[in-house]
Amino acid sequence: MYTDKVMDHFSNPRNAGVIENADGIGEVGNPVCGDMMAFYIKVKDDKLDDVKFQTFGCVAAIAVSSIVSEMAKGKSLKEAKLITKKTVTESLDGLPKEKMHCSNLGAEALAKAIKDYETKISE
Amino acid sequence: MYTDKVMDHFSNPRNAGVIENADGIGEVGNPVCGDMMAFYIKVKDDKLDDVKFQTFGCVAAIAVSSIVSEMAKGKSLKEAKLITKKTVTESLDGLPKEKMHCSNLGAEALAKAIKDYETKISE
Amino acid sequence: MNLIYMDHASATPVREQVIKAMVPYFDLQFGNPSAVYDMGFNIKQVIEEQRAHVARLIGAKANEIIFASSGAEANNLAIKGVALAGQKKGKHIIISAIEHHSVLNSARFLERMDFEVTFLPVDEHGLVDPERLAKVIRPETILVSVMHANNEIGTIQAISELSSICREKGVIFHTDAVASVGNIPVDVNVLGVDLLSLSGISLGAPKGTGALYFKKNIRLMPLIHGGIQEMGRRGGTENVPGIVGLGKASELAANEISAKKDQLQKLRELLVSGIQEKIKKVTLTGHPDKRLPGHASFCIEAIEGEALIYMLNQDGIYSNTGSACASKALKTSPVLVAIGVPPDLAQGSVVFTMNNNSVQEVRYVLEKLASAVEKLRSLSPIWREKTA
Amino acid sequence: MNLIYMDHASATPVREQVIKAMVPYFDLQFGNPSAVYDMGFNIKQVIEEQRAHVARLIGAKANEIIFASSGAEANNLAIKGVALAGQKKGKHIIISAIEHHSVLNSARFLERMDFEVTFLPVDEHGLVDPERLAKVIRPETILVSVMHANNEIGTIQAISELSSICREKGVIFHTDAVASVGNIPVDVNVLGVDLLSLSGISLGAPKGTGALYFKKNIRLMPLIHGGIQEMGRRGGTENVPGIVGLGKASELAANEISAKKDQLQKLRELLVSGIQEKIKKVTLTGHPDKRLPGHASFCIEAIEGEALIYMLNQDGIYSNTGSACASKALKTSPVLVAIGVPPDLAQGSVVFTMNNNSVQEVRYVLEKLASAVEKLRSLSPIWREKTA
Ligand SMILES: Cc1ncc(COP(=O)(O)O)c(C=O)c1O
Ligand SMILES: Cc1ncc(COP(=O)(O)O)c(C=O)c1O
Repeated sequence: MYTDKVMDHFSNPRNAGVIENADGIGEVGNPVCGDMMAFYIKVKDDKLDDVKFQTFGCVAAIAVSSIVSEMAKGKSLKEAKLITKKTVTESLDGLPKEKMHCSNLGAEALAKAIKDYETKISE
Repeated sequence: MYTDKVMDHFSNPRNAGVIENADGIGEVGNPVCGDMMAFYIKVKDDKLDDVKFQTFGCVAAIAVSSIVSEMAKGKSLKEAKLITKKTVTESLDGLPKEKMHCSNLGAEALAKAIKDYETKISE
Repeated sequence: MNLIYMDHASATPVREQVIKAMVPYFDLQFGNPSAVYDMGFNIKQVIEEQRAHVARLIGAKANEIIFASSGAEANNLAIKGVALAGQKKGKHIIISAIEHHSVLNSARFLERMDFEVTFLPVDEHGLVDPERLAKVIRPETILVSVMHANNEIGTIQAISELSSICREKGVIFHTDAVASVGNIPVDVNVLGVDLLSLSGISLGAPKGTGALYFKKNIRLMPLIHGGIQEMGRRGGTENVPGIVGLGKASELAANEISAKKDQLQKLRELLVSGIQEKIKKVTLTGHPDKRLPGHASFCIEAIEGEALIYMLNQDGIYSNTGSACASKALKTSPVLVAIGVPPDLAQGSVVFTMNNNSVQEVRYVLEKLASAVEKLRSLSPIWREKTA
Repeated sequence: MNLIYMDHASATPVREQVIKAMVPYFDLQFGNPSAVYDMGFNIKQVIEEQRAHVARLIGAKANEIIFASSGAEANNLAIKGVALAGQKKGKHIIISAIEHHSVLNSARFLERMDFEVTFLPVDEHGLVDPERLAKVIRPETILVSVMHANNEIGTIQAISELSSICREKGVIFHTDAVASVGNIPVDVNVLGVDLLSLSGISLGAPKGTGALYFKKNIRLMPLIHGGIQEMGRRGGTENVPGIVGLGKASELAANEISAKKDQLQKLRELLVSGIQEKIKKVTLTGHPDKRLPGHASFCIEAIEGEALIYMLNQDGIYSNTGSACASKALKTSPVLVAIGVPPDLAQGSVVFTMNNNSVQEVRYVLEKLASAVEKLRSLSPIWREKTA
């Protein structure tokens, strides 16, 4: 059902965990629906110096979170904003159709975290 | 489906054929329904000196005719009248339920032939 | 005694290759195809491969195939499924007078659900007249079902003509192709049908398997309600070994079917001409050439079919009959009635359906049939009348 | 890696003895059981022998058994068949809130046919309250269906209490015993039911087999219309190898089932107590002891079931879940909703159903499950909240 890439990220998730004192936090989904993700970012020189995530959800949700964190880490905020459901799906060599919608929330959570950071610094 | 006895009488029918100048003839059934039997008898000293039959019909109909002819041959008319569906079925070690009604016409045809004979001689 | 099997319309043996393909799905790959873990997923994939094999055999796409537990179930799903899903549009359906019981009794069921059913008569060869069909279609007609080939008399209908009439009038067309798929090339696009039923029994696949082809836009009320199996159109855990058997048999048939036709036709011609030569007063039922290549059916005067089948059985020959005595309902075959065979002649029905048979077998059958008929006729009071 | 199968509620492997019994009916004895000649008749006899085996397993008579192509079909035949045959008496039926999809969606179908359906709630252990049932029965109620054991939570209902209420009121009672037959002794007389469904999937018989028990006086509208097969109650050529498989498996089960219970219960207790010891915040779903002996089901906080199943799969363990993500419909299990499990907790559902498993296997599962849960919780934002 899942691609090898998905299974790899599910089995060995990159950047799992919490950043205490994160510069930005983004949360999407909720456990009632079955998928919930939290992204934590540390920003330095407009770059994502560190990215971590926590995910409650299925194989797809965990793999999506993991690959998003990997794709984002080290990128400029601008570049990171270009990460979309589509590029995430491609990087995972595809996702089952029924999983496209609700488990593929990683890019959204990351974007929320960046927004959170931007809101904070603009204050 | 059929007992060995039925199969034996079907495969080697006894007394098949016609008696030319029969003393009595009995016909029952009709080919539209699928079963039709004709019995021919020769009577001597109130005994069935010869019995023959012709049957259009299924395995059961043929076996029934054959065994009825065998049961009747040599019997007195009075004895022959005691041949019934039930005794025929028993002599064949049983018949399939759905065949009891329409294929088991041998006793009836024989009775008709005897009646035919009795009517003729009483005229 | 060597057994000669000439009842392929009733059942076909499953080939060793097909059995071999099936067996691992009993014990090694036994998981439920809906299961989340790898064994379940792998089996689900295998089912989808089989769906593609079945689709390819009839020129369809894999997602247009629903697996079923028999040809009868496929027919029920088609007839009731289309009717119950489409009843808002109208409650009139049309079927031919020579449909299989599973179509006929589905239609009778719909009558109890306040549908109206028109039974299309057939001519003496069993053919439906397209003009007649065109005339009985009404605005409220939602479904027409005419079988592709008839199992009792072998007649092959002009399905593409019939279906094109329905297409023009916006009426859904179903064909029961149980007797044809596996015996002749069948292509849903050439036939122009919206739904088509097939069964493992004619395909060298196991009994208890079948499939319904349905065009993607056709709305179907499930017959067996349940979970998400078969795209939500048929509940119940899939008969995985059966599906593998049907898929493998379809794959084999797809490769072999064109070659088979000529050989079967030759056997049939030998059988038909031989019987007509050796036996007096015998009628070929069905169409003389618009018929299944391996299918030869007759009515033989003055004898009864069950007795004949038993006599042939004693000579090691397996064949079939539509005689009343051989049917559990003790009723003359409605197909023979529909083509106008008189009831007494209909009793003498005998049907040979060939597949992997040989010329020698046909010769043997001819010989034994002639003597069986002779023997039965010698017993028959009607034969005497006839010859008297 | 050794594979540990703990999903016996979804499918069971077919034993070699059973496969051996089936195989001849693919190619050697391949005839149609309706055929008139000896091969057909012999096969018909074999079917009747299997009917007797299945009947004996549940204390029924052979002529009270109809073969079906799955448990789902048996359920559809029971629910729709009784309702459509009895609708003149009334159009109200009652089913429990935790029925299998095949019962639930058959009832939903009847709603479209203008029937009214009452869904009986269950308590937190999944039990139907007999008093509550008594209250919702009306004069126009014609059928009550409550499953014997639930496949997701293992709860066994007090069927004889429920059925006796129905008997008093003259209402037909059906039970879906797919999850119980094969796991515990089941006797239709003890249960007091009018109809009972069973499936090959729980019996070590092939998928795509099942049977419906029905008391002789029960009127049933066929689901699959057709010929005279199955006493006119189910059309279609019989799945002879499948029936032989179901019969053989029933024969084996009848001899083994009493002995199995204790051993399975021990395994279950080991699994349940081990999980409760090793894992925090875990709830046993279903009834603590009125449950199938080999059935252990849980909801584990702060993790999601599909992910857990995959992780166990990587350790060679096959188990099941009722989580929304694992269902193709992406909906939380209606059974877990019905017993009042909060939706977020319901995501962490995991189900182990054991059969020929060993103590070592249970120990291995305990170890791997604990580490999988730990790993998933370490990823989980909710777990952090909980422990924070
Ligand atoms: C309780 C219950 N009823 C019915 C069924 C349906 O049986 P089958 O899978 O044979 O269609 C199942 C199958 O999982 C079940 O668990
Ligand atoms: C023309 C036709 N349709 C349907 C069927 C039913 O198929 P099955 O036996 O698989 O139920 C048959 C079977 O004999 C058939 O000949």
